[in-house]
Amino acid sequence: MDLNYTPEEKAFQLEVRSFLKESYPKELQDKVSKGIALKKEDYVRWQKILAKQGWVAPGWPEKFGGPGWSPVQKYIFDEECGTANCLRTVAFGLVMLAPVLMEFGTDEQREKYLSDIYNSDVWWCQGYSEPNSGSDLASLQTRAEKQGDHYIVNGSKTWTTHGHYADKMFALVRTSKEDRKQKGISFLMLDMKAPGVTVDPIITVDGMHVVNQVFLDNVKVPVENLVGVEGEGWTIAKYLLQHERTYIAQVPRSKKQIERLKVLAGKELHNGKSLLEDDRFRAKIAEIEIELLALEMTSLRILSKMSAGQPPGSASSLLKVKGTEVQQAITALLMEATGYYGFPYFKEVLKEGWNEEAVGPEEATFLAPHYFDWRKSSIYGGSNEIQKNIMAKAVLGL
Amino acid sequence: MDLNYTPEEKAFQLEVRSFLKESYPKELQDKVSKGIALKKEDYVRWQKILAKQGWVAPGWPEKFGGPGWSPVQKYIFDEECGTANCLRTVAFGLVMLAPVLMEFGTDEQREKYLSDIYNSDVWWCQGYSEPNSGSDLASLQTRAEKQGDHYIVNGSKTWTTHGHYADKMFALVRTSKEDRKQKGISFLMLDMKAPGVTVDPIITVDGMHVVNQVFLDNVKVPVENLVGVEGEGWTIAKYLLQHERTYIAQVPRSKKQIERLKVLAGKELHNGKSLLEDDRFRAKIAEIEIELLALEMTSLRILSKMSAGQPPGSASSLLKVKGTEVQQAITALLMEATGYYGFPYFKEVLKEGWNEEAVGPEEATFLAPHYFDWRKSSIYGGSNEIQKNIMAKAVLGL
Amino acid sequence: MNLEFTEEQVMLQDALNKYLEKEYSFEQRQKLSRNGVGYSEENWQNFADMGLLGVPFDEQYGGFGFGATGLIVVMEAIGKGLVVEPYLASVVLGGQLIQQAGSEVQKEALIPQLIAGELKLAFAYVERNSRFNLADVAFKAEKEGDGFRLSGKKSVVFNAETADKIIVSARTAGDQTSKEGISLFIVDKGAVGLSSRDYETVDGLRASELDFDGVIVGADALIGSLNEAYPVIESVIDFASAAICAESVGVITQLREKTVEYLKTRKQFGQPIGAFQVLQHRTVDMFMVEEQMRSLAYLAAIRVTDGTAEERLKSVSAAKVYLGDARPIVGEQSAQLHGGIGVTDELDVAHYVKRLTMLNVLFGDRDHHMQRFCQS
Amino acid sequence: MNLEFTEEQVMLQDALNKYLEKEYSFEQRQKLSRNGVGYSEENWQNFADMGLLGVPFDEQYGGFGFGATGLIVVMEAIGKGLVVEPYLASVVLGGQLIQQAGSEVQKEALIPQLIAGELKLAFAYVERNSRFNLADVAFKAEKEGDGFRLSGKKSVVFNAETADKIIVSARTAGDQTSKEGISLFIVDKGAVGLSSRDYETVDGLRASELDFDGVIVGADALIGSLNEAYPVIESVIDFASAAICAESVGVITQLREKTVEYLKTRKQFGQPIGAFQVLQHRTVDMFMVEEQMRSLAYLAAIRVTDGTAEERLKSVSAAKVYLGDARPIVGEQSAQLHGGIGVTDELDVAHYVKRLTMLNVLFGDRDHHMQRFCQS
Repeated sequence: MDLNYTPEEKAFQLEVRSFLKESYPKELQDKVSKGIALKKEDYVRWQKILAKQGWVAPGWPEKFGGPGWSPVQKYIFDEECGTANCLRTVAFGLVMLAPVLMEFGTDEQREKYLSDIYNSDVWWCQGYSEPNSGSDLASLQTRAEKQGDHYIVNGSKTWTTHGHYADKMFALVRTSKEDRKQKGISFLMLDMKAPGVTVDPIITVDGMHVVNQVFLDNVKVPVENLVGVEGEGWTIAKYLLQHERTYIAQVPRSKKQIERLKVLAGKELHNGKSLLEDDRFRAKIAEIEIELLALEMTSLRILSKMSAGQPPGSASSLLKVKGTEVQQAITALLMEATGYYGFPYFKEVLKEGWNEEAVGPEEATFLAPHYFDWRKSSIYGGSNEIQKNIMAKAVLGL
Repeated sequence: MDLNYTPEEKAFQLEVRSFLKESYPKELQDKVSKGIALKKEDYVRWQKILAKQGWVAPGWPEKFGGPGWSPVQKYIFDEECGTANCLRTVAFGLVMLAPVLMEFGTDEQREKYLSDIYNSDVWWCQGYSEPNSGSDLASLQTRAEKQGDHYIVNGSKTWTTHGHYADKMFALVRTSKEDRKQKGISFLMLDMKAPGVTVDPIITVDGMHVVNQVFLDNVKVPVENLVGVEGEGWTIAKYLLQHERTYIAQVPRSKKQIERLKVLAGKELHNGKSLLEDDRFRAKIAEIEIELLALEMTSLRILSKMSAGQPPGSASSLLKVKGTEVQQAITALLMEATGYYGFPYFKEVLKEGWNEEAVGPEEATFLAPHYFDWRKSSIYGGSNEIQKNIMAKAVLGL
Repeated sequence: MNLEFTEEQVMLQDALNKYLEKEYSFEQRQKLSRNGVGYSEENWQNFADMGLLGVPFDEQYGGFGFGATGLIVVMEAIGKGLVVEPYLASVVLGGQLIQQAGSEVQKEALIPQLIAGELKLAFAYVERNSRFNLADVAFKAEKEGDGFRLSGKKSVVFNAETADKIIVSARTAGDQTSKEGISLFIVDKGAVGLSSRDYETVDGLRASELDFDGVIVGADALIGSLNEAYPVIESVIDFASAAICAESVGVITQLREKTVEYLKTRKQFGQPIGAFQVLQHRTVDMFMVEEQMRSLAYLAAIRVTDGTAEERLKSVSAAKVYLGDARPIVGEQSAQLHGGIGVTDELDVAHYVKRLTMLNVLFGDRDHHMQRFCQS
Repeated sequence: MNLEFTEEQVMLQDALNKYLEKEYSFEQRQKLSRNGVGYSEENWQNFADMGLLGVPFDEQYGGFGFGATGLIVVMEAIGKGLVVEPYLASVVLGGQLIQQAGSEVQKEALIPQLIAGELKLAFAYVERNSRFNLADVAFKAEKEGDGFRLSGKKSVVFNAETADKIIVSARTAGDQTSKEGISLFIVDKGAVGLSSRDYETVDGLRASELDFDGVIVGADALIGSLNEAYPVIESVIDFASAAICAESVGVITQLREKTVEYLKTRKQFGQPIGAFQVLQHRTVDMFMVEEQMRSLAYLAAIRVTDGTAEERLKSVSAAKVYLGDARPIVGEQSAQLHGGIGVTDELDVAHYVKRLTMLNVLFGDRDHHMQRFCQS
């Protein structure tokens, strides 16, 4: 056992580091570090730079344009991106749809969609959840009826992140009614500009507009937009969810947030000492640091098993639960650190070009709304309760 | 709202206090404060003194020999007994069987048993749990078959506290097989000296013998020992369990244990300071103190409602859960306070007359075993999980 | 010993609950919260007419003389209704400062006006670096002729925007964190040199940053004795802390009830999600916190009324520590159990969660009160 | 980067597991634990024959040179089997003190004997008031001729009863809590003036109180440099802490597996109790703690082998803090989920719970390591 990098791994680390230093735009770094709301063009800009370098899709096999990295290299890349305050690439195309197309799509579909995803020329969104099917995803009710060479899709999808940015949606729809609700579900790709698609904003607790409800009213989808076999979309759904969950853990981002927390707690004074010198507050940070240290090592152990050819198994559920618990705990301490300055609520602070003086510590203005908003992380991607059900079944055989 | 005692309540408090000062034997006080194992004769001795004073059964109606106290007086009495390190009266006869006989028994049964209970002339034990029915009490399998003017009882009871001291047992037995398992259960009183009764000790994790398994092999029980209606013992069981649960909360005992913890933590040194001066350890004590403060006030609020004629309702479950959580948390901190001195394991320390020097702090020798043993409190009297099920159903209507 | 409300208190509670049921739907509350000043002047006058504004004041000034325990019934209802009117700022904080430290002249001049709803107060005591330490006062008051000259800034002053007068804590002697040398002054909101930056708070109220640029006040602006305001401030903040603990009981009760209701109606996997034992036990945890929090809120109210200083400190801090525990067990879990809609702006639950969370911060968070509990 | 065991390590693990399966049922373990000396000399010799006693030692003295990471496989198995043989006392603590601080002569004389099972050591470092502070040493060693005179008491010295030699920390200069001025001495168990009071420990091991009443030792009894033993002691205790964290992983794994098994077989309300979601999620919590604890134990083992002093401190304390969390989540819950039988002496589960709990105390509890983590 050895956590030290090999000389090759060290060289790779330096390569990534110097690339990020040269190519990651300063404006984006500022926005991310200050927590300013990111726009569609910010994501596209950075993804295009990564694409040019050949690094936008570390998870893709080489034959589709992936860089052919070892698990340790992927870990190093994530780590360095975290340290450099890089914005995260948008998962819907790169991390979710693309692997599905590689595994279940036709050659035509791969040809048609993968390069647009790789080059950020098409923005995808996800059509999974519905108002009446949250944790019980398989109970979804959006119908797709085949009429000639089209499906006619009716229903509604919700919690559609960046639905208002998206050009296309991949969605789970019901193509037939069967005895088991998991049967008869199909995986379709549809055009967000098609007639019958309406996107309604959902304002979240922080006052922001990120998610949407999408109404699908007699939307025509060509049959060639079906991925995999009709009625067997549930297999694809499960495949995709495991990818999503691992993506949700976000260890490097949490490490960065702990740094931010320590900076803030180091500045905020209480009875002449900084909060960071306060035993109670320091211990609460330490608890998170220790959980995160364990989580990072658990991720590495899983990586190590994967290098040796073993599947990650239900580990993705553990990563999701612990990863989001850590993220949420950090948002709580960031809010606590601000004390009374959690009260002032300036939505404008997240907008570019807002130049007014902050009330209280400069970085504190949006920490309370962020804490409230981040409650979502233990709900999305399959609630943490669902993850524990999955673990109980799979890992414990209960 | 007023927490101050009225002049009458104050006078009563002084009366109790001076009675305890005069009449509570010094030897018993020593034993309780040092945590030395109590014997049967200790209990009997103290209960007889209380009986003589007319105070052994505060919960009994006056017509059966109760003192006719108001809820506040009962609270004051408990409080003073706790402060004086009194041993608790044994519940089986006084708190559990007696109210059952008053509510469900015949005049003959009341006449025959109540005064022996009052005067501690007969020691009762409880025959509820069985090896295969713990949380699911109603699934009990001990059978009682009527043959002429006797029941013939076969089966086994377990976790029988002080079964080896007991003269008699009240037990739940199955007198007929019905569609619902709660039906066909009867409440019988049997003689522990009767042929066919065998008491096997169960040694608990602390190495002590307090509980037993009791085997019942063709034990003959006269039909007049049936309490209430044959087959309707479940109603009695539930009635009795509510009494037991309130008894389990033990707020005054926990207050006393916190005092003990503070004394110990005040003496144990760490880096030149006492543990009580250590922010972390102090905060852990405070968390328990605060929960206990709340629990005491909740008990008072329930008392206040009961004075106004309202039933306690599912509050008994809340008292049981919170009461035992507090008790367990205290045992954990007592153990933690001893540091390395949790290791030495001298069973002899609990025996009277053990005069060897302690290893480590004098009162610390049995604190780790006590911590392990006290795990039982969230299991007995209906596990805390069962209590939460009860609360979910009753309080929340789920 | 007696833990019941008086008949008068129960009647008041009924009247208030009836009023709020009728006039204070969540939609109406949201409108008021976002109408610019953050509440309704009409509601305020109705509160005055109901006698609500007189609850904690002595009878000789026209109050009900109910004290902190009587205030429980009002504050629980305020919590249940997410009421945005400046009751805490004006009646509880401002009113208690006058009641506890004001001269006979000040009391007679101000309290009847307060009770009538004709005067609104706000209390400015937070500073940029004071966090929860009430003795950390850099704001200066210097003698100027017969009166004083006030200079400095105060932060997060609730409802200062619409207050007629501001009561402000100022250093008149001693070091920045000394308990000696703090004094209280009452200042007209329109005083020359007093400017404010007003904003919405995350829980739907309004607060302000105040800047006193050499504001001149007369000798009669002093409330209580010069340099000796600290014990008054501590006592009033404890009084107000007991009040918001009662408010939190109302918030917690609503969250528990709304969550149970949702668990009964929301169906997943072919059954109401309330059929899942894990979720059942979470709501039981909420219920237990609710009952224990209610107990501690009552205890705190009793102790700020008739306890010794140590009893007051200990019981208020105990309640505030427990409120800290309610944040995850009731607040976070209410959002979690509602799933996605629990984090939308549209649903009332999110706003109850916000209020519960911020009540935790107000007058000192869990860490602060844990320290105070351990030291007292 | 590489997180796999070597082939040799895997083979050793298999051999040990096979041996324990055959020779180390719970009933056998209980007999050994209560046989008076607390373990089996036969097992000890078999361990020696398997090469187990040489795992952490350098190859030049006849060891495997596996270091702390190689020790994981042994310690996990020891945890799984609740092994009572004095591996920790003799091989890990005693052995590492010699390995890290001994002179060439001492190493050559002692390590091969240790590996062969012919020599057993014990380490005496706890004192009545030292709690977890390794620098708090009142035990005195004074110059006496060429050698030293040792006076004082040591507490809770594991397996001192059957050790051939005791290594003891003593103050040779400085104040009672100074990190400077501590030295290590090795003393024959039978030395004149050394008496012991031996006892059973609550987790089924044996320990002793040692009384050194002016024990005379030669100059060659000194291990390492005079007055400079503190860094060695700290490093060895960290090494041993990493080892017991690996042991705890074995204990936790057993508790999780036994609890899951019980949940599958115990029936209540007409179904296995494992059908209850609340109990399912508790076992999932155990599983997550197990995986995270394994990660931290591995990390600690890696860092005590090749880390900087700060990395070593931080990773060992992180693992020990987490072990503190395992006490309620795995230990207490295992007992709870087993119901009544979980607190009986008869069932193995109670004894795994005891060991897990006491591993938490050994070398410093959660509070101690939390403080150390925050300060490093």
